[in-house]
Amino acid sequence: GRGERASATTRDSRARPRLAVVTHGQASDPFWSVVKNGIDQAAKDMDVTVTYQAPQAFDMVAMSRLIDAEVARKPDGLIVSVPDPAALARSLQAARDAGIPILTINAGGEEARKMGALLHIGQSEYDAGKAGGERFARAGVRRAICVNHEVGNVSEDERCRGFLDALTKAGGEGRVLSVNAASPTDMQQKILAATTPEVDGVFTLGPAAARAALAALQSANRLGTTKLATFDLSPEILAAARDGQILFAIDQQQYLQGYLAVVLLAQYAQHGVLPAAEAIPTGPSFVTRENAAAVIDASKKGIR
Amino acid sequence: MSARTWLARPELGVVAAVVAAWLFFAVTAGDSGFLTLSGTASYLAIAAELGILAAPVALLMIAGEFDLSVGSTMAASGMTVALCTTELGWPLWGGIAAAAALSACVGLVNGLIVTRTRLPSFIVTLGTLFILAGGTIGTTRLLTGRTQVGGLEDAGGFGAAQKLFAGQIGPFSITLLWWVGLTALATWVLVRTRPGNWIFAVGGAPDAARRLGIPVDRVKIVLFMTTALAACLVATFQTVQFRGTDVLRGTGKELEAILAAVLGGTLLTGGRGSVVGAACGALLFGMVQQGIVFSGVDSDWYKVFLGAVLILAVLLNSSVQTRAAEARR
Amino acid sequence: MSARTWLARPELGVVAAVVAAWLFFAVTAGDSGFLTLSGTASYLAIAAELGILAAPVALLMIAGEFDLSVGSTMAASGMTVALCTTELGWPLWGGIAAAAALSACVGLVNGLIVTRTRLPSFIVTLGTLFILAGGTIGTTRLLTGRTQVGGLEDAGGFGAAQKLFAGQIGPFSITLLWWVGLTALATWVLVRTRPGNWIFAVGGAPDAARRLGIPVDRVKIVLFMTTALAACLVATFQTVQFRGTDVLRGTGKELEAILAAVLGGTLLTGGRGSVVGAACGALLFGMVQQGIVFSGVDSDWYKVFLGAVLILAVLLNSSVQTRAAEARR
Amino acid sequence: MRVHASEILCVLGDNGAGKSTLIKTLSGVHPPDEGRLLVDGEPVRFSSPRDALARGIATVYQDLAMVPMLSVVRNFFLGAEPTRGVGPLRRLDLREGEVVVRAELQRMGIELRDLSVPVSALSGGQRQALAIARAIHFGARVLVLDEPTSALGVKQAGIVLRYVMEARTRGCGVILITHNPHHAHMVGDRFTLLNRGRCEGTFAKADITRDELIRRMAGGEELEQLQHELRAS
Amino acid sequence: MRVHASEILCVLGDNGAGKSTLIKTLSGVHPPDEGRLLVDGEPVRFSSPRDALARGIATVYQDLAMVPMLSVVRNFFLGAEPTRGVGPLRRLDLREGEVVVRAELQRMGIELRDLSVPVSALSGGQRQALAIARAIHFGARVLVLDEPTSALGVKQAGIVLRYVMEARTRGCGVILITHNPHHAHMVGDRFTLLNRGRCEGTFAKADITRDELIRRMAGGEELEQLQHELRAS
Ligand SMILES: Nc1ncnc2c1ncn2[C@@H]1O[C@H](COP(=O)(O)OP(=O)(O)OP(=O)(O)O)[C@@H](O)[C@H]1O
Ligand SMILES: Nc1ncnc2c1ncn2[C@@H]1O[C@H](COP(=O)(O)OP(=O)(O)OP(=O)(O)O)[C@@H](O)[C@H]1O
Ligand SMILES: [Mg+2]
Ligand SMILES: [Mg+2]
Repeated sequence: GRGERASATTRDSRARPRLAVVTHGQASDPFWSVVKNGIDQAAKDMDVTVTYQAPQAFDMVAMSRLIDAEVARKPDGLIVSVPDPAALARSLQAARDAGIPILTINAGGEEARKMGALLHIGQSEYDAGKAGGERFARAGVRRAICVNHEVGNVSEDERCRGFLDALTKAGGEGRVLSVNAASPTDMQQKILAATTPEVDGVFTLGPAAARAALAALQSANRLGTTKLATFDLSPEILAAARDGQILFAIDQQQYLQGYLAVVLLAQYAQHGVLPAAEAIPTGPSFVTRENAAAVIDASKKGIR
Repeated sequence: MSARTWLARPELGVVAAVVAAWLFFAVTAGDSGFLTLSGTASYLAIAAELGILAAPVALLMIAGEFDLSVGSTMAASGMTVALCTTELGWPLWGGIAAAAALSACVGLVNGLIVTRTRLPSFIVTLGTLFILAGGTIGTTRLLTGRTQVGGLEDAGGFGAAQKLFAGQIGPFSITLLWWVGLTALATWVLVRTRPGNWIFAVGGAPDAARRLGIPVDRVKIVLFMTTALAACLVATFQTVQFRGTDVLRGTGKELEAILAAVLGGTLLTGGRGSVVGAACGALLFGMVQQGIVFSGVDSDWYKVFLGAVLILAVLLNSSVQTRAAEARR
Repeated sequence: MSARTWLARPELGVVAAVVAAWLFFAVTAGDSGFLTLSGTASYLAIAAELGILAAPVALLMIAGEFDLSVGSTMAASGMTVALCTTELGWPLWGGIAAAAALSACVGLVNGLIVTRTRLPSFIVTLGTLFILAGGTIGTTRLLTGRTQVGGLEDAGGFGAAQKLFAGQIGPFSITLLWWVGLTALATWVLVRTRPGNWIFAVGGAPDAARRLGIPVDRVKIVLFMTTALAACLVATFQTVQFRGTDVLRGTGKELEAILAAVLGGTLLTGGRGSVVGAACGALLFGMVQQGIVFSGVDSDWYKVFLGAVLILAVLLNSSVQTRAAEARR
Repeated sequence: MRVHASEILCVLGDNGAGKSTLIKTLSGVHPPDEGRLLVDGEPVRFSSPRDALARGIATVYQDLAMVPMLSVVRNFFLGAEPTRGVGPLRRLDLREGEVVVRAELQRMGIELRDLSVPVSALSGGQRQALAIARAIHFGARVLVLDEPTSALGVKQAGIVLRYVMEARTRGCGVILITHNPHHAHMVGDRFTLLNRGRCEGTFAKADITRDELIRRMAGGEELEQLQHELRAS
Repeated sequence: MRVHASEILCVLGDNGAGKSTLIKTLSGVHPPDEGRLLVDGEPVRFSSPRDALARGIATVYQDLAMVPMLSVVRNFFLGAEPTRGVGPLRRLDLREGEVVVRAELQRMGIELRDLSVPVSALSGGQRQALAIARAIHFGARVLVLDEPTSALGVKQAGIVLRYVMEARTRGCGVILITHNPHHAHMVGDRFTLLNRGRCEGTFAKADITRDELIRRMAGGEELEQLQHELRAS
């Protein structure tokens, strides 16, 4: 895939490059909201135009059509997340045929690079979930539930899969609980119902679900006894981590995924330079009682 | 009321379905907490919120209209409360008042467009659904750079609001009281007052209603506004209880509310229905949802059970009604 | 046809709305690729798939019933194709046949339950929506441990299937041809054959239809089956084109199809509608969806524009129809 | 065309002549394209049936304007419900209503066991009687009746005619549409003939004989020939 | 109760007596609770109106059984559409249909400019005439008419009665429900009286005079008193 690098150098004369971002995360998703903040900041810093598109639900067909539309608009670079390489292969191929350089963020990795992506910035959701499971096992959790608020979305599925695999390997067991992300009451009551006495760990995949899990454990008077951990950050979650109510929060610094992708692709579009790496891992990192307080401010600004 | 009148009530079927669902889960999930006080409180909490939405939605459906913007009105009003308090520093009550004003406007606009243009309310409110959902996302991101807003507990008046909107009575949520009160009120309005009579007429035979001098448009507009205000109330419950909100809040609630109303015997085409039925429909839906979790069904198969129990419940519902109709003859 | 007959057509309004939307985006997004061949192809591809769903959905709605299980039928049949070929090693055509058989059964069951029990189809098909969606997730997870299945290109017969279901004609997708053909067929059936006449009667006055000896139940069952088969066809397009599928494929398509039908002048209460109108509704929706992307609106505000353009389109639609009705007098 | 107080005006015309459409214009359902509507000599423009009702003009429509799923009592009082209590506690007084409806229906010769059944369970004639009873109950100044007796038995039809005349003696103006020339001639004071949307003249009762009226309604000699045929067979 | 070929049976009764319900049972809309239905002497059980139609029993219902949003032609042929072509190419023959409908309506004395307008745009009488024309066109062996003339003008009512008699001469059995004793006595061969759901006897035309019939339909002396009153006023 390095063949295009030389051809792209011809673009450096253009005044203001335009980059297109297409991801599978909806505008309403708190995780992707932070990615977008990184993108917007980088666009400002690098003085490039960036458009951000995402389907209204986890929908690979819609996403491929968004890529098609962006390719028709001929941007100077394309940043995509690739949760289903097979489904997006055709659209990515079209982008490559049109000579548009591609970076992948968040999801994609190896397979997308085979299809011609230059570089991947992000982390494997499976590995992150696995790291979380291992930490849970070390904390003595034997029976846990993984709260999935979007069954069928590959990122969430992979997180749970990694988590459960790690837990099982350590001799524990777990089950997936599916909840409705749009209703905190629903989430709280379902988590409450599923947290039977023998359950000693709850693992959520996002801050909203973590907030509902906190409320559920609080109402059952099990805040210290049942371990709670989550993916992704929010100020409330960090406060809870600082107070020891949450064991840890997995952070993949998705702000960097957006920021770095725009910076690197803008540099590449203007000057044809790119790091000589195949992937830049942005996570996982763990926020715990020790370092939570330091992160709260950044989270309030939508950076973590 | 005589036995004959009881048999004629449209709620009979859904009540039977509720009892059957309760028995079913008492048997299959009784030992995992479904029967405990806190288990009962947990499905009642879900049913209460849905029921508060379902009551005005049922009235609106009896009057022959839909409101698909209920869910995004919830998102918008919850976010209004949160943004007014955390970003503008207003006291909580100010935020709630602003949210109520906003949702009343949404209902008014829905009602005005539907009655003035005679467009199907399905489409009009789908339009407002999109506009409100998008507006909530856009505004929140613009002001905070995030999609979740928390920290409501620092706002003025939070303590009182928490008692009123998110308090507990023993293991039960205070929303239960609101639910019972609002259901009683809506039932009284529907069957015992003039506007209630008009609601039936507006949905059952709009032309006849207009010819008899009933202010058809006004009835519909008021109902749209009531529905939006109920959405605002439920959003307030959630925002106060969880001390914050996010832009997704309420997504899909419009369909759940319609489902509860239809389960309770309200006709999709208007002209017939009952608020008590809608409340039972909400109870049934909440109990089934929660009961499946209690019975420990693998979440991969969760929806299969939800669908199957739903169909069984309506089958029971309709067969009870048919029997009752036969017994009455 | 005379000018008077043209003015009487229910599609007039939606055609005007399509033209207006095209002009709007040609002006606002013309320089960013909306007018190019590939830009046109991109919204036509969306419209084609939606249109193929909207045609039978419109027929079903004219006959007075809804089908909310369209989306999850798509997920189930797409996954059937994928699992049969990748897990069982069947040739692709075998998988497609199995998916068609499955969806025909789904339609049959929907139709049988609705006609036998007289339950509202809204509830029945909501039940099958849940059951199918859950069943697809559960089965896929059980067999593969994942929610995505890919690798269809290795199945026997893939080349021929790809030509038929996912080929290109210049920049345009072959689904366009299917869309035009199926729309023409459905229109012909609706306005020029006996069953078409019956569809109108079944939705417009079911009691009268029954008294005149029309097999009301059979008409409805066949329409439910047709709708499910159309869902299967679209799922096949997508599965072949994207060489795999996931369990969420098709989610929400049922509402989009109903929206397209209503945009095209089909009554939600049954008895009136047009297939050509539904096709125009699908075109309008596809054009608006994709046009907003071309005009570079930030995704935070995407839905606001979608809702606003939708309401404007229906307003134009209805005002054109009112004018036409006046001009006719 | 005018109707005075204490007078019965019969509107006659072929099927599809535009009688029902005329009625709907009078009672505010359709706005008139042209022409003026005078009430008490002053021109009015009803923007809705509500305005007409407020002026004391009650109408029995040919399709009866009933809500099929509502009960008999509720239909009777629809739009003018009797209430009890004050302020926010104002509520329907259904018991009072039942008494009134039962009395009014009995006066029309209709006995109903249960007034809480939906109107859709009534026979065509019972429904019509209910609509007429309602109009008579609320028709303060002008009563407009579109084929009120079409589904009624001989007895009930007679009762309706008696009511119409009673209304006249009470000082009410009545506009009556009927296809029964016997009925028309029996009660009408003046007759307006309508044909394909245009008025073909108005006659006072003194100016037209019953047979002339029948001939006009039936389209002249055709009827005689028919009666002849019928007798012969 | 029986109807022979070439005979007109009139069913008479008060409003709400159960006439329409009886009719619906005969034509397969409701299954009978008790009693038997004999066609050509053999007991039948219609599970749907389709069965009745297949036996050549065509019905005009009191509510006409029309689809308001469909055109006149399509309503006329609903359930028995004329087609052209074979196999999968079989399609409606609307042009042929229009010719038939226009002819049938003209024979009823109804002129319609445009047969493609929806039935909801027709007047009450035009709609009724259409329903009758349809039944006559398709009624092969038994014709059941529930108050066919209620919304019709004198002329159209006469035409309908002539048709009824024509059907009799064609060998058809006719069951006619009407509230008009003049019409009933003019055409009926036998008369069945219904009261509150039970049959009160059947009379041949020879056994009952017209005045006796009117008295029975109107509930005895009340009518005389009424007519007296009406004359007096
Ligand atoms: N045999 C019966 N037993 C019990 N109830 C009956 C019977 N026949 C009719 N009814 C009831 O009587 C009511 C009126 O019946 P129906 O409509 O047949 O009256 P009708 O004779 O046609 O009156 P109209 O002349 O006013 O049209 C209906 O509610 C029906 O259910
Ligand atoms: N003044 C008019 N100008 C044009 N069209 C008219 C006029 N009046 C009525 N029409 C049309 O004639 C048709 C039948 O009218 P309407 O229902 O008033 O007839 P009617 O006299 O009540 O007949 P019936 O005695 O059969 O009930 C309607 O389609 C109506 O639109
Ligand atoms: Mg009329
Ligand atoms: Mg009758």
